[in-house]
Amino acid sequence: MSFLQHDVPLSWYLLLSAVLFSLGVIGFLIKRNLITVFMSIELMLNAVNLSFVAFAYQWHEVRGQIFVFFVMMVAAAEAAVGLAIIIAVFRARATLAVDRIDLMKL
Amino acid sequence: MSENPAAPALELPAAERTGENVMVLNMGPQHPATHGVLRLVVELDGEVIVSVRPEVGYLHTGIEKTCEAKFYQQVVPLTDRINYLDPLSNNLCYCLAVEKLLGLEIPERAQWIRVLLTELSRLNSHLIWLGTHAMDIGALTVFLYTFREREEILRLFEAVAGQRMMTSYFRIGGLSMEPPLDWLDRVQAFITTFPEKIDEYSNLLTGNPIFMNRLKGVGYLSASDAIAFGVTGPPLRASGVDIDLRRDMPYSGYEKFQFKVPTSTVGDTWARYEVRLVEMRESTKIVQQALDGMPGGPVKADAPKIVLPDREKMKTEMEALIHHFKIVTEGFSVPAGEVYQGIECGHGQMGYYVVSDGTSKPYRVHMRYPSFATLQAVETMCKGRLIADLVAVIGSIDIVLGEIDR
Amino acid sequence: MTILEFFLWSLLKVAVVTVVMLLGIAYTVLLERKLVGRIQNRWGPSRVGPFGLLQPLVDGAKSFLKEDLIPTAVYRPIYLLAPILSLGCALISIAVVPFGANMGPHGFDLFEISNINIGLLVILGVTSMGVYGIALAGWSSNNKYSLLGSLRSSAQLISYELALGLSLVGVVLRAGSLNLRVIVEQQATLGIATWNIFGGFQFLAFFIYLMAAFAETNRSPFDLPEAESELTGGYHTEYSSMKFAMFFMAEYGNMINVGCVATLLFLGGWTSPLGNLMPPLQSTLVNALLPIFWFVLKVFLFLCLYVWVRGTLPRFRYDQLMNFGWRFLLPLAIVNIVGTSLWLAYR
Amino acid sequence: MTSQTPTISGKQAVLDALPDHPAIQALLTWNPEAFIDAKFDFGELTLTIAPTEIRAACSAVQAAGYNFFEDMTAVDWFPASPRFQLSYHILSHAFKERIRLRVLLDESEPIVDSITPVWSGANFFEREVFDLFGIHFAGHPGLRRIMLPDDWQGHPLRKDYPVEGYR
Amino acid sequence: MNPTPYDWQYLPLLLQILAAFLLGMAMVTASWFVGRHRNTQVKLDAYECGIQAVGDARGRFSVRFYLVAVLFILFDVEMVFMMPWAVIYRRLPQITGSRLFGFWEMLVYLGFVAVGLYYIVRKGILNWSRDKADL
Amino acid sequence: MHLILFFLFAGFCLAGAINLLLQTHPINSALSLIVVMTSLAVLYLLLGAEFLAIAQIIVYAGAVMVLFTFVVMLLNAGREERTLGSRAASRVGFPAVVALFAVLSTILLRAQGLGSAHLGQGLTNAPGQSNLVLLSQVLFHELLLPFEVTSVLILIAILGAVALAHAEGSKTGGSERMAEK
Repeated sequence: MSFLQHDVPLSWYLLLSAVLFSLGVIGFLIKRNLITVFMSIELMLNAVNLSFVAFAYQWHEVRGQIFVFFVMMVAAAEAAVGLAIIIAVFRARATLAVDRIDLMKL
Repeated sequence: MSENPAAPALELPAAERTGENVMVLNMGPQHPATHGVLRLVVELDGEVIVSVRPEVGYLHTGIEKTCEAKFYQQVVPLTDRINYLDPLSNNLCYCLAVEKLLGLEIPERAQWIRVLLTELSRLNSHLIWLGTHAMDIGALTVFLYTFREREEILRLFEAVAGQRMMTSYFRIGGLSMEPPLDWLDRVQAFITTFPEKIDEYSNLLTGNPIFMNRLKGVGYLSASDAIAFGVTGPPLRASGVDIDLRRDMPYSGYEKFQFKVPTSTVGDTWARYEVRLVEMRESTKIVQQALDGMPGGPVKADAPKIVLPDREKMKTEMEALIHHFKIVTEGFSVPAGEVYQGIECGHGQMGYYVVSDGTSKPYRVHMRYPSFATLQAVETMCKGRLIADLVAVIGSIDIVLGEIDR
Repeated sequence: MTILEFFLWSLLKVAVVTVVMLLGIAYTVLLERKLVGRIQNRWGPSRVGPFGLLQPLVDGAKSFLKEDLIPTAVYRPIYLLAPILSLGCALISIAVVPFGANMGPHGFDLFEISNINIGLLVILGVTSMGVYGIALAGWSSNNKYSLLGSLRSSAQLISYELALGLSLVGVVLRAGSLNLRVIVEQQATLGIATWNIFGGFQFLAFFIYLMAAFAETNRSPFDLPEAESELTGGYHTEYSSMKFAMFFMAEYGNMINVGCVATLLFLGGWTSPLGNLMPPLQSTLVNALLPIFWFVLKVFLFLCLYVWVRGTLPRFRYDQLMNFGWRFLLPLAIVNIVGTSLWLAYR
Repeated sequence: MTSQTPTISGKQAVLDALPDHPAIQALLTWNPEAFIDAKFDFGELTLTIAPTEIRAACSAVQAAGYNFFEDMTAVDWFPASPRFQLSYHILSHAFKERIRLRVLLDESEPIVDSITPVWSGANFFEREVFDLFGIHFAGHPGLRRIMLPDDWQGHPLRKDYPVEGYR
Repeated sequence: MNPTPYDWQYLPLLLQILAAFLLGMAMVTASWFVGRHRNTQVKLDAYECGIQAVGDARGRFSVRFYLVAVLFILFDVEMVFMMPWAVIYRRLPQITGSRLFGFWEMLVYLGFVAVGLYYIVRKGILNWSRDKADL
Repeated sequence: MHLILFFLFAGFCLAGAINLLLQTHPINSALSLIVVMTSLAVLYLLLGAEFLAIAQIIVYAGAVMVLFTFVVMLLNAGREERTLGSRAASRVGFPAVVALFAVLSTILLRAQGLGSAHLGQGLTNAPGQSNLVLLSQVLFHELLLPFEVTSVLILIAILGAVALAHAEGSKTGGSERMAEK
């Protein structure tokens, strides 16, 4: 039953966070749909949040968690506005493909 | 046979016409709120109605054509099937039209019983309207309460005609037979308690803020629009046009009865609801008056060549037997001519246009039914409103597909 | 107690509670049919078994035996996922609901699956996940009625979730904890006089909660998503057999959940109306079972309220519903929070 | 016991019997030429109008107070000529009275002006007559079959329509 | 004996979640295998009141639904913020020394949110029946 | 126990993230992201942040992703064409990502002083005590200003989202262009 008592090195959490972040970046680069690109950004945010929580655990510091809380809140606001922009873009271009949205002008 | 060159293809939905973002939704024929097999092609912008196009004909049975192959008397059972919620009004209207052609005088007792039964039939129709309308709005319970009273009315019909819905009780020249002995007492018992029942429905609905909010200001129809579309009956009166054929062009002895014709000037679904509720109370009064002043005498006109003899007579008198035989096998011939008889049924003005060529079968029978015309006003009432209002409007104009498709 | 024992005990609790919950769902359906039947001058189910008691079981069997249609136009994976999500979310909330005093040996909670400090938030979280079942069901069905129904329904659910959540803040303010056990025990001191609904001056919150809960569970008068007179079946138009039954079960499961939460937060949970004033009884068994009786009774009465309302009221129109939620309930909930906090500060 | 109301037929006879009738007055002032015939029978007034003028005639009686279009239909007098008769029933809310406008149509040219510009409620009625009799209405906003499927053959209410359908 | 560690309490919750979803999956699978399959094309068509469906149902929809969702997440965040505040509220006077500290801080917070709500209502976002939905 | 749970949910997390990239239909991607977020919530729980875990579920999985789902439904976003991105992205982006990841992992794996996570250990080192109270104390006392500022942020987000999505002015132009397509 020794595996039940095993601890997890904190670096593993951080590694997971790094992997998720990299996946987010890759998604940001390869996805062609504006919505999915946005989702990749959310993935990156989440990855960073994980490392915050991990560090908060390491240093017994509740502010790390509070920071994650604020990040969540900002992410919510960002999603609201970001998706509104996507809708506005879609309205103007009738497409969500990133390649076709290459003009700044709506 | 001639093709119809003028018939265009189905109209394109507005979405394809204008390129706007419109969703085309089929409501019906298999839809719980369309009271039968009405099909509405609704164009929606979000939940807002852009246009409503009624498509009818799913219940078309060719009754008008069938009538041409029947003896005059045999048409009566067909009429029951048209507005199956108000069967006796159909019977009455047809009988009155043919009697007009024949120039028959109907005994007073028969007239009074006809009025009584027609008013019960109107109550029946209004009860179903109230129940289904409330159910469309989401009030389930009222539906079952109204059906409880409707059941009583149907029992009364059954007692008098042997049939609950397809009564065929009126005959050309009177009634098919004298009602059973205690029947009038049963009607009295029913009609005494009925106003309380109306109060009961009213308690559940009239003061209910949700119900009020669903109906008030919805499905507005102006008086001029109502007249232009040929809307009749409660919807017309709710729009402020004070016309009721029972009072204004009386038939079957309605001039002897005292009743009020409720009107409203608002013209929305709530006004229609209120008008019908008052109409139910007024019908109750008419039934009461008919019971109170019920005259005696025969229930059939004295026209042996047209009216079937009583069973007793037919079995004892040679002449009656011969008449019976001739009426049943050959029918009776009706003088040539054309008549239009309009009456006020539960839904509005019903009219029978009977053309005779002098033989024993009608040359042409055409029925004017209120729902057919009223349906045309749906789009005007619903445009720019929400889809939920469409349901309220359909409920409030009280359509019966049997009478639209015939 | 080792973790293995704990695990096995938990498994047992989960199994028992889930079975009880499923039975509860089945018999809530029966309760509704019987009660609405009585309201409407009918009998309700009365043929299968005594008083129709076996009806739910037969219905369940029937749902399984019905033809399982997957229309060709649907987006299959999500179409199949949606009912699982719906029913799943309906069955989770019960895990944090305590339905009896803590009686277990070794501090083990016999009458609650998991006693956690953020129980209330877990319920809110699970509710917020329930939206997916409905939204995805309608979207994947590729049917206009379904889509309309699901969009309506999801918008309704999320709108009323706010009012629901904010109405609970008053209770949390009073209790100072998100642990449901703490919230209940805090109400137990003087019985009915200290229940949150009366003693805690949370009547307004209870009213908001009640409205929001009716809307959250898609019940009359907020049953627009399945307003059969407008949208035929709403979001589950394209679902048949057990998949349909799962949405149905989810609805009733949510009714029970909402009833449980109302009981815990406003009606004193498992405590009797006399609360701690009632002298403890001698028998351990009675002491263990009496709280369950009170709890079940309160939930039962709450469910009866549901049915009664359904038998009485018509349904809102969509815009009225949204207005009611946003313009009336939400500000009211904020007012309640401000009022409660002010009152607590000066008490 | 039967009683017949007196029948007055012929335009002149009706004019003599009912000189002040508002509908007759309106039609006379409108266009006496197009007002072909009249009949008073069973207490109902029937006014025959020339086929080309029905829309204008409707406007005329509408202006005279016959404000409510109640019904319209057709009768097929098959071997006879003119074959089709269109009957418009128009009600006056003010006079509490109904008149019938009648139009006779030849088989060779079963087309008549639509009265939907006067009463939009005539829409369905005209579609029904078109559907069942094959009479066309010029100027109708959407003349297509209403009762029968769009691909139906023939017009069932015509007297020469085989009752068992086309084989 | 010692009470069980607090974090163990999450284990049964996890089990319950697992059980709920397994049950759901089992039901879907079982009904697929138990139920009969006599499909015909007509049965498998999308339901549209007996008429062949016109167009794709997944048409674009009123943007109003999106706006409701936006408002929801913003207010949801607010609600989540409020929960810890409510938990600590009765202890805040001890911490801060001010009786109304917690009250005022939330009142300011709510004030901003209320301004947002007022703006939404004034802007007519929630008027479903008034104007035609855009997009 | 911690190990098992970590591997299980880290696995879910990674699987979800990879699935997010592989799926072509946005709704599938959104569902994968929901899986990632719920798994992350469990990981937060393992790290003793129970309030954050449930906030993650309520805010991220229950609200933000609902918004995403709504937008996917609203715009009826179909499958995307599978391209490999712009050339600049693949030439510069991928090496950069790989480099970034390599650097990060090297640092993280070699870093000294990082402890290991033990189940049930909260921030206070006192097992059983919720960190909710601690968190609230800091949040509503010491971090008062950031907290109030978030409400301003919410307000601005409301204004922005409404202005962007509800723009009536762009309506005609948009639908015309849509009609052209």
